[in-house]
Amino acid sequence: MTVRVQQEAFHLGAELLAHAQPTAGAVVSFLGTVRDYSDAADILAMEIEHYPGMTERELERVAQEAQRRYDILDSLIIHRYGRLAPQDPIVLVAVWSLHRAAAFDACRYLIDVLKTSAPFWKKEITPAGARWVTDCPGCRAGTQHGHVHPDVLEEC
Amino acid sequence: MTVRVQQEAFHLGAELLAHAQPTAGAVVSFLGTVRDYSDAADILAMEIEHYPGMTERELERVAQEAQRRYDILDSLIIHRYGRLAPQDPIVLVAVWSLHRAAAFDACRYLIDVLKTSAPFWKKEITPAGARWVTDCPGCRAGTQHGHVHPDVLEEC
Amino acid sequence: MISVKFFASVRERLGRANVDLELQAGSTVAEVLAQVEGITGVSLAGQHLLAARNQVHVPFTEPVADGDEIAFFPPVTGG
Amino acid sequence: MISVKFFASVRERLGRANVDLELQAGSTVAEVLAQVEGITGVSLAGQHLLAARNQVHVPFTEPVADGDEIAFFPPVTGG
Repeated sequence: MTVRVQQEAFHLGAELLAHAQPTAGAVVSFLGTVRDYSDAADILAMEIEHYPGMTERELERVAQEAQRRYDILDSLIIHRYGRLAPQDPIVLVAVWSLHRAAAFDACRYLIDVLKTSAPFWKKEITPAGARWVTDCPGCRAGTQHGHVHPDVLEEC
Repeated sequence: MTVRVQQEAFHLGAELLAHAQPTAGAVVSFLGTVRDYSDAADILAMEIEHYPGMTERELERVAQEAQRRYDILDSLIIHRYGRLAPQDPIVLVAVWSLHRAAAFDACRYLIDVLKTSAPFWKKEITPAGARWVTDCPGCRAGTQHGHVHPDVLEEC
Repeated sequence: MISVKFFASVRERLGRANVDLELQAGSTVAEVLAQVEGITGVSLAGQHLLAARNQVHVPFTEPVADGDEIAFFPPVTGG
Repeated sequence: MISVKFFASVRERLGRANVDLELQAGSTVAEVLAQVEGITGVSLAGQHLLAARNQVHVPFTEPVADGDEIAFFPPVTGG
């Protein structure tokens, strides 16, 4: 189980090699990248702020929870912060298991939960200026793992 | 949409880079590798036989079906044949999409359907001799996408 | 004339990878298999067999036409 | 003394990343937020806010103890 929060770019292939599990028959990975546009505005850059300390704790918590829920051998989470360009990798989640079902389920669980609980905030830099991404996945109906926010002051 | 059936090894990272989709925000990949053991016997090598011609057709058919069913930008399937060693990559399925749900769903669909319809056969080489892998996923209850075999002469 | 191909354990059991057959009028895939068993002297009864006609999965009730490529093989185990 | 941290749009709105406060006896997270609004003169009413106590998500009814690190931030948007 490895969790990394870093400014530097990472390379999916190199990371999967470095964390290879000899006994695993399946690896499922999710790579999230910066998109070129959002709501019809070009994205020039993406700035990601995080809460140092809490971010690592939260990612470790969800990684442990995935290990408890699913029959997996290992997991890897890398999430970047700082200023990123379109097409840059933002987040990598990879899961190793003997059989594919557990790896698919755990990988999806990790990215879903991470997105609603790990303290990262994205700001899009567009030609019209900078704006915080305000999308709250947990507030939308149909989120697979429910709304993990423990409380809100006002309705979103 | 790319389908490749080959004897040579491939490198996950290089393949994902080579097929990168600038507008995609999500990439989900599945990598299947040769395991070290099976039913308590060590695996020294794995020999994969295929049906040249039909294999490519069948993989292209499932790739097109995934494109039709899910909101994805592109997909990549690479499957090897010939003699492989433990930990060697066997199969790579990767799917690019704007949002992660479609990529997860399509990737899982592709590997599930491929396993029950693409004409590949595995033979395990163990210290006790060679034996065909006889597992028929479609004959087991609970296969996600049902039993695609059109007919059988005898019950499995 | 039709071309019949065998793969994996079916190929090994029959001791050959293919055979060319004269097509009997009105034949189905099941009848092609019976011809193969007659020629090779090997019974495939009790085997879980799949069939393809011109590289597409088909049921054993599928009619066969002259020039077809028919294949018999066990359940696939790729991926 | 407690340390209060702000992130993202909350940090920008308040014009600061943190503030140290004297803890009032029996305070909850909600009361810490009210103290912050009093000190900064900025109302956060109508904002969708989340809170953490010692780097763990908590509800606004969570009691606060001396020496705690409390944080306020908008819904997270990582991944």
